[in-house]
Amino acid sequence: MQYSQKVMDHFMNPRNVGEIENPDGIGTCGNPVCGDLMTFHIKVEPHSDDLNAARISQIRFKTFGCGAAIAVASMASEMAQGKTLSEVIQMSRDDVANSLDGLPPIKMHCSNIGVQAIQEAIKDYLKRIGRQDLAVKVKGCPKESH
Amino acid sequence: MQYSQKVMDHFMNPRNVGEIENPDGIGTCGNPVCGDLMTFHIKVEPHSDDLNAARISQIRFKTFGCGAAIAVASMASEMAQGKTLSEVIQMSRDDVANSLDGLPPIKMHCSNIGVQAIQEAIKDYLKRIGRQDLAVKVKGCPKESH
Amino acid sequence: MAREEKCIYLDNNATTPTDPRVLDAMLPYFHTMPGNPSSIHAAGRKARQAVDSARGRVSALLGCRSDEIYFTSGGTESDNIAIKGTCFAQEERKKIITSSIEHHAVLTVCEYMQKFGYELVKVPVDRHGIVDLDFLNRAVDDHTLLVSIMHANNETGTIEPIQKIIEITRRHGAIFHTDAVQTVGKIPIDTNALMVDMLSLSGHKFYGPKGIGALYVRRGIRFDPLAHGGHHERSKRAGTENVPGIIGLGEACAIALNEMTAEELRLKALRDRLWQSIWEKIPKVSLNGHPTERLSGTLNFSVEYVEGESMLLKLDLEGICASSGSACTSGSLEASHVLVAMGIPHALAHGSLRFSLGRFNTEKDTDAVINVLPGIVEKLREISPLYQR
Amino acid sequence: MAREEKCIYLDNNATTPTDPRVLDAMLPYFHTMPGNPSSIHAAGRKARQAVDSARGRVSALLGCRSDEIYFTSGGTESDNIAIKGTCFAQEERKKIITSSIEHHAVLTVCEYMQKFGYELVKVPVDRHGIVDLDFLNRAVDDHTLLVSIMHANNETGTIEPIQKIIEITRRHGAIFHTDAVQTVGKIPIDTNALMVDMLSLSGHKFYGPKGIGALYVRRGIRFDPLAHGGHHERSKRAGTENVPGIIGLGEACAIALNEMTAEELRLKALRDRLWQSIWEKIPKVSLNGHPTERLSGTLNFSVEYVEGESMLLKLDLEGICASSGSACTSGSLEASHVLVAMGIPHALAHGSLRFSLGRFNTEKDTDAVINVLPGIVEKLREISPLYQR
Ligand SMILES: Cc1ncc(COP(=O)(O)O)c(C=O)c1O
Ligand SMILES: Cc1ncc(COP(=O)(O)O)c(C=O)c1O
Repeated sequence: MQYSQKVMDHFMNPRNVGEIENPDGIGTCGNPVCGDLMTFHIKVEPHSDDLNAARISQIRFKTFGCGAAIAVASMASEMAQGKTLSEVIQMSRDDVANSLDGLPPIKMHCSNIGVQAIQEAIKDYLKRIGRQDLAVKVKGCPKESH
Repeated sequence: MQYSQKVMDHFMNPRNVGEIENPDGIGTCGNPVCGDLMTFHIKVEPHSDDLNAARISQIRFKTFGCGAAIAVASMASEMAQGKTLSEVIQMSRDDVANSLDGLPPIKMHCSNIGVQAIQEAIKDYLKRIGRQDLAVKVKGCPKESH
Repeated sequence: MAREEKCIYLDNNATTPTDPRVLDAMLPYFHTMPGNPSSIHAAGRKARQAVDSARGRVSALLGCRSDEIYFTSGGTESDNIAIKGTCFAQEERKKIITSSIEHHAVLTVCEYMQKFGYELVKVPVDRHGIVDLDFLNRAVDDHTLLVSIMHANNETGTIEPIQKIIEITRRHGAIFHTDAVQTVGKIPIDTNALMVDMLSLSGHKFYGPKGIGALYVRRGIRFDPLAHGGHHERSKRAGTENVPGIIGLGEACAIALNEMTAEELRLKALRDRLWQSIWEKIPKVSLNGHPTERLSGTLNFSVEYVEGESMLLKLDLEGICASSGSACTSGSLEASHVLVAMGIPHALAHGSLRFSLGRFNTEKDTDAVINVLPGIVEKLREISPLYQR
Repeated sequence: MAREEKCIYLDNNATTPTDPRVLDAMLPYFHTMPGNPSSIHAAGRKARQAVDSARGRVSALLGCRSDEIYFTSGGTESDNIAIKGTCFAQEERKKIITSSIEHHAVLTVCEYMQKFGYELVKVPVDRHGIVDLDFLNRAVDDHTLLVSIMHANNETGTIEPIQKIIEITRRHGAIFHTDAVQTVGKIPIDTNALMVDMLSLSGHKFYGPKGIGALYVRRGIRFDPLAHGGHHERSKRAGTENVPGIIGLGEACAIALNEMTAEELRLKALRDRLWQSIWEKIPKVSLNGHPTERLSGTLNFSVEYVEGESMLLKLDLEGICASSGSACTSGSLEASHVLVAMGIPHALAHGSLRFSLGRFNTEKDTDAVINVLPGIVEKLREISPLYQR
């Protein structure tokens, strides 16, 4: 198993670790088979239901998981930070993996659940502001990984 | 393949090599599968048909064959030299192998045809002196090795 | 990284460094004495003698005859020969029994044999990893060809009660094979007293070279070769003999025979001291494996709330080489089948660490672990969503 | 014996001395870098990198992709995987074709597969040992799973026209495997240009260590593993990698790639000069093998009226190591099946000698043969009943 230098950097110095007091959304995604679990807290500004206007103003994560999982969560948090919700909803696992200069093949479908966990937080935000209708359209975490 | 020192000694310095002019008997035995072939010439004294009286007074051999075959022929010739015909008829392949401090297993049934070749020479002698009846009783060379 | 250069190697169950004495014994057989043992000339005879004498040293360690030892390329090949060879050599019995905690070199082979019509039963284990003898007793019957149960487990070090297993097996005339890859050279084995039928070993697990192993087969037990070809190894394992490897294996056996007893005690003290310190300094850790019936160099435990690979990576950056039952460290996607079979919850299986100590480890090495591990665990727990202070 | 100590080694087709450069490359991987390539820590990663780079060096020699190379324990195992693995991976085609002059590592395996319902056809050869292409053409059909024909023969050095053989094979969609144990590292091989499907090689035949080999398998060709277990070698060959052996094989390949062309010419000159002298000094000798399509280091000839082993023993006592097709030098009771298949009479097959020259031989070595062989033959002919002066 070879990790890229980027993966090792994010594993060693994970960005945005922690929780947020009074978050606007909380998302969790985990793969019980792999034993990876991620929780994201987000703050959204402005508190809009316009996905092109609302941005992730603050993001924090916690991860139980292997080196790849920690690096994925850290990288995904960095990528989401400051982006509009619609931009984050369009982010893919591959975007994160590519930004990390690749992940070992076996980690791709397993530890690479960072984007999904953030999208879960967005879903949670949308529900909290009463836009259940929008929330259901966001993919979020795959069924087997809740 | 490990040969004993005795085998190597007889292989290096084979005793009684050659042929006899006007022999009293000639015997050949060979195993085509192994590619071993031996020819013995003997002189018998006295020229008796009493197997307990007649002795091998001179013996010479030639061998086409591997190290074991050459050593077997040499050792068998030494063992037969001076013995009565009845003693030689009772000699076995194992006697020769034992005198050589053993032969590799694979050589036992193949290259170890010295005694048989000498017995063939005795058969020949008995025929020459008109004792066909005695000749047939001597075992000599096994069928497949003629 | 400079740190990597002098890594503290605590992964001796994965593979051991070759003992320098073993390497020294091997060296002449590379260039100076190149003979093929099948050749009849001086070079060949020398190689043959060396191989024969190494075979004698292996059999001395196992208490068997030297013509009961077949050299192979390692533990996996030995396991494969034992299982496939026994199956292909007969047609009467069609049932194989193994345990749920075997190494893949046994498990996968047994599963493959189902393709050839063999029924497979896996005996479960208790929470310490000891096979369920009652279950085994009910499973073995007159259709059972082979029972293959490991001597000690590579992950936990738990030693199986093979004496009792053999008694059960023999009652039904089944053949008993044991994968002793983790025990040979570490604890005494007497094949004759045990009445084991087949036993696998691997050189690189006890300071011999990689790429060499052996299979013990009691006289009279029939098996088909795995690799056919020339008449090597009494026509049971074809291929030009790995002469330097065989010499190395012989030397490793001779050293083990000499030093095993003292070494076992030394390792046990070292390991128990390590566990004691870990247990004192890190809350929420639990031992995996049998508390006493266990290889003296093996320490496997779970750290709650953190995952094994991330601990390994941080240890690695501190220059410490260890291993884990985390899924992320295996080629598969699942956590250690051994820990799971022992009933250890998935999260704890994922959070397991294994330190396996060996001949070249000293207190300095275990001290290094004690110095860095608590901090590593603390850091990872801080970012773990499962952890509540 | 002092003489034995510095034997003149002319048996390089049986096995070669490991090149000191190869041994040097291997040494660090015994004790200093002990890692198991499956481990994720620094020691493991280093071993993995070394294995990967060695794989690249093997594939560079063969002109293939590195993921088409599977490391094995030697030529015999490679042959076994190729043949058994291809058979067990499918159920449609039930016919195997090979030649009558294959090494036992191919012949015996093909014969064993008859036990599993496979039909076996052996293609005959002409007096130079070249396979009968017409016969082959008639034998290959749409039921043919596999054609396995060696690249060059170990006894005579005769090189088979595999380009043509492959053309015939492909017409019927059969898989083509070649045992290239005697050619890899000695003559150029381009697996891609040849469109060969599987190819076996063995380290110790070209100055690599014993106990390591490889199987080339073109991408897309399916085969079952011979040894099951862990996920090593892309799940196709289980067992902890023989890291030092693999490094040694890689180094042997790199050296061969560099030096092959010049070495081939040097050996050919050395060999032809040897044969010229033997032919002039000893009456009634005849060359075995193809006069030109032959490995440049191999000289096999028959000496009338004398048997091969006895010549070998006498050469051995003079400190010269060679080999023979005599039955007495094999584990079996029959003379070389290769020479017999070429139509050479039994007596001449029994009287064959093989000198196989290699990297470490010089004119001094062949001169020694020329000095002693005529006298040896003369002495043995004197005691031969077949010889009439
Ligand atoms: C218990 C056990 N069996 C079998 C094996 C396989 O041995 P090898 O890798 O030498 O083939 C190992 C180690 O890998 C092992 O620990
Ligand atoms: C042509 C050929 N094939 C296969 C082999 C077997 O190789 P190994 O002995 O390395 O298994 C040999 C040599 O022994 C050989 O010469």
